[in-house]
Amino acid sequence: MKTVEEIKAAIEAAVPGAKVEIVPNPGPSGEHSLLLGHEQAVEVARFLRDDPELALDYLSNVTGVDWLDKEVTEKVKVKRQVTKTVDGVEQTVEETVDETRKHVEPGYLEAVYHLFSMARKHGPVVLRLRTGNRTDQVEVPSLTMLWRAAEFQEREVFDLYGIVFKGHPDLRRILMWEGFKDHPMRKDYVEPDDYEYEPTAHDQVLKRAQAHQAQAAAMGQEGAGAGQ
Amino acid sequence: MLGEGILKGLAQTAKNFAGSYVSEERLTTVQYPEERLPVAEASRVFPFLVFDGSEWLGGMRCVACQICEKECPPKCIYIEKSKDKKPDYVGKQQFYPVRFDIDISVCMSCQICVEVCPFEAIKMDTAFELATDDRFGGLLLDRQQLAKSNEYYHSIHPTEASEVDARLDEEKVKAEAKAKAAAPAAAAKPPAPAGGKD
Amino acid sequence: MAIDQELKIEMGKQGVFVTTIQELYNWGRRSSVWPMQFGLACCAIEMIATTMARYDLARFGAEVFRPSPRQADLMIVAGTVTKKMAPQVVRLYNQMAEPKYVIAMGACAISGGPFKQGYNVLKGIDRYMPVDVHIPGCPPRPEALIQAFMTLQKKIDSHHLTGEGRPRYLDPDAPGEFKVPEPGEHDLEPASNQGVWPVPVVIR
Amino acid sequence: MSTFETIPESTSQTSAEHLAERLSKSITAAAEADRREGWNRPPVFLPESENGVLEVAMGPHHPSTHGVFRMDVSVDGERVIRLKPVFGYLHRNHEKIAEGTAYLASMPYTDRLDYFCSLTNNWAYALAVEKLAGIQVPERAEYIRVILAELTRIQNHAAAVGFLLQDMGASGTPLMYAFREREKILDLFEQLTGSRMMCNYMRFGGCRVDVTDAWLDRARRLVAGMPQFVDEFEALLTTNEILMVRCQGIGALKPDLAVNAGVTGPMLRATGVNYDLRKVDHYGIYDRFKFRIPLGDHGDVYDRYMVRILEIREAVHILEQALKEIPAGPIMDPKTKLRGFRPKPGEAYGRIEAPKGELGFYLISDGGSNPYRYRVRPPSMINLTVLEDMCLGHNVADVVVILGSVDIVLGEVDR
Repeated sequence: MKTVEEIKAAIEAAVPGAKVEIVPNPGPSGEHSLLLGHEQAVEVARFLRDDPELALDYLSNVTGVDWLDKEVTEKVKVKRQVTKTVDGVEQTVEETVDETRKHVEPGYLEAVYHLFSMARKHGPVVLRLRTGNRTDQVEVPSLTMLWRAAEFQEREVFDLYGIVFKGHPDLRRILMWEGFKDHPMRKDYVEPDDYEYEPTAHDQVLKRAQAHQAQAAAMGQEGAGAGQ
Repeated sequence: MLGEGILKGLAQTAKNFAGSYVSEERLTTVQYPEERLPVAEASRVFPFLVFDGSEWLGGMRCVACQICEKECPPKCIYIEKSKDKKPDYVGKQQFYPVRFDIDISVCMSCQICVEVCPFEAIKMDTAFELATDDRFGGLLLDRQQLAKSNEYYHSIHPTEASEVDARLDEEKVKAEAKAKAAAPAAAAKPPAPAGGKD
Repeated sequence: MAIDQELKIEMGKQGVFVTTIQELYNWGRRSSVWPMQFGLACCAIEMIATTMARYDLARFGAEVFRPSPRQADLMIVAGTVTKKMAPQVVRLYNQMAEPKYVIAMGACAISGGPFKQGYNVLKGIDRYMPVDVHIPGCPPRPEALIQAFMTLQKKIDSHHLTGEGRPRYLDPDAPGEFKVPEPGEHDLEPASNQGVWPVPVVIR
Repeated sequence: MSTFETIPESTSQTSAEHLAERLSKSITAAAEADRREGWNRPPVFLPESENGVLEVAMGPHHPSTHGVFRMDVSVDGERVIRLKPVFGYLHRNHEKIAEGTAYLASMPYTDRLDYFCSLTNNWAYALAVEKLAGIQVPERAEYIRVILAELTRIQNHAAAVGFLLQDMGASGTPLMYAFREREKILDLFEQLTGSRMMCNYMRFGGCRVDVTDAWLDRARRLVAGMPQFVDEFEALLTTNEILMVRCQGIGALKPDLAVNAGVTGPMLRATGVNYDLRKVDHYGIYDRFKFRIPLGDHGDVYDRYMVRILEIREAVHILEQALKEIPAGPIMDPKTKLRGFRPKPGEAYGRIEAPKGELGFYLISDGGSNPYRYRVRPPSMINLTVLEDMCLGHNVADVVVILGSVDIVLGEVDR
């Protein structure tokens, strides 16, 4: 099978203007992936499916990944003009000062597709699509029209991660009920406080049980069904 | 011929029905409360704590290291460590659990607590007849209910228990040899704090 | 009113059988408990295995598994009850005719079990309806289900027709139906039925 | 003092008409979308009947759906014109829980995915982690894995056929035959792993306990008796006219649609596509054994049934070879730690041929003790993608049979 670099070159030759980036995988499995731009994603995917040499006719796995906002601290050397008194004369001297800067790298949601070829029996080719951020720009193009296998899996990603697949014919919640508001697989999802009798609670479970009991005690006897 | 397949199938069932009167193979029903299947040696249901000797608290192997509590996938173990120490099977002073609860209404019988235990203290029981109508009282086992003797362990998992015993004996011999080797050294150097090597 | 046991045995030897209405009634009840054919998860497979030739639950009068709640006496909650499924389970329970019994089979049905910390898992079916017998295990062996079934039969045998010891279905004040929870925006509403779920406090 | 609501008289349309209109609109829209995008789907049947269309919710409590599964079916008379599966009634957050616990602690949870085949689930997860961390598995452990996986395949297929027949109305008998054999295999599992169903046996880099010679002898005896069971099972079923009438030509699936929809396992092979991961990926040591891949012709329910029966026979062949050749040696990679297992950052997708299809695990590690992302690719769920395509135009009674032939387990569909 072609390497990722060759596939990238083939895509760029076949689909003009396609944005493809290689995301390296440092692990021993060595399954590097291709990050696609949104505009040409469907075209690129169609090429991958129909190209006789690649013939990636089988979409095995679709999933979402949640990458949280990352706070990055870096030390930057900054040149600054400082007024100093040197030998009794006031002078403006340039000085290099170390400064710590913090900035937040915005998180994003990611849809990962694993493609294989049933005709030529090779694979996997991993495709990735990223959203702009985690709150309002959560759209990525859907690949359901090319591989029906994505139909339920994209719905599941929508349900659990909140990625909106543009062009999906039937984008509804699949695992949780209609009317559920959250996206529970996100890393910052907060579970509802449905307290359970925890006779062996410790660590996080104990903290949650204690928080619940404190809350129930604060609310008084009315809401403290579990406190009785 | 239409219906041949059906007749063939019916002949098969008839064979099995008639056969059930003569062949053990075809009569599979186990008349449960009166007649029981032999319990497999590797069988596991819920964990219990092994103790040596006759006194359950004195001989308890558990040293309250809390590894099983951390590794338990559904978090159904709760341990409180003691303040004081008691000697364990090699005579070393160790902590013991003042509280050791297992919530068997949560336990998934996965045996990971047994695998991670470095002291051979927690093992899997084979008793499964635990149905109760008391959820909050009947399904939370404390350390006394969990404590079972080494003899009991031998009776349910004979092979495994003998292996464990052999291993523990070996450790004990080693520990004694070490203690013997340490004793003259300690005698030679009296200013060293007594018992510090422990 | 109890009969002297020795007298009863003595008379039985003579060919005279004596019983009380209560005993007869309980005997009838316990000898034909028909479970509902209702599986949720892993434990349902062990439940099916129990009804198969090797363990044969039919020997205890649980001859047929009825698909309809209207024809069943016993609900074996076999498996994880999720929040999406809980309203349906409670509704099925409400649709069963009295007298009705519930066995919570396996860790998940009792307390949520290993999946207890999940966001979509109901932490025990006894939040919404009363449970008669709990079987711990994940999943319990088929023999354990049979033993639970015998426990239930013993429990039925100990019922009184009147007075304090009478079961829920003979008590006109006790509720026979329970509120079906509604799926809300974040969780089921209510999170538990008051009065069904008395929870002891564990203080650490 | 009536508490019933009165129906306003101005409603000219009956509810059935209204329903039919709404439905035909939605179907036309769906067909339109299909044409636009060139989906390969069978033609949509538009409601023509005067009787109107009936919407039936089959499930989640339904005797013949395999657990808590719901199908919203629209029927025109007896004919199915629309079918939407509804999942999630057994969604128990396997992935979320796994992302919060150590790698090892997820192993017993994988048992509960597809609760018929805990050992193949164990293997798929172990394989993914081994790929993620670059662990080698000793030879003997690979043999044990193959033996257990093939035994799992036999008991799963036997039970699947039994349940299919149960759905078809053959209440009890075939299922009893299947469970009789299954119990024998479960006894073997219990003797080795300690539990009948939830084995929790495989570890990263090997297996938990070694098999004894006595166990292997018992397994050999069981495998020797297996062809006789399959013959008996086939005599009971294969040429049965009722079964043939109910199965042949029902729920046919075209190979190109099956490939496009990601269908795997016996369902895919019943359509004639030769794709078995045991031959394609050569995972484990499958390339050492001689076995054939049974393929179907029409892709209908009967072909799926036949493929399963033939796969049992092939599994017996593999078992005979594996039980003969199993070498002595260690069963665990000595370098792998049980506690405090932390793979290097990276990601891996490991997949095996589970009895139901391709079972994959996708893991992302950030170097911590928990996986950052843990995803299960459930074959049963993705095989259901084509459920509607298979059922359209058939009778309601056939829907149950078609669903039975897909062989789903809800623990895996919803996770």
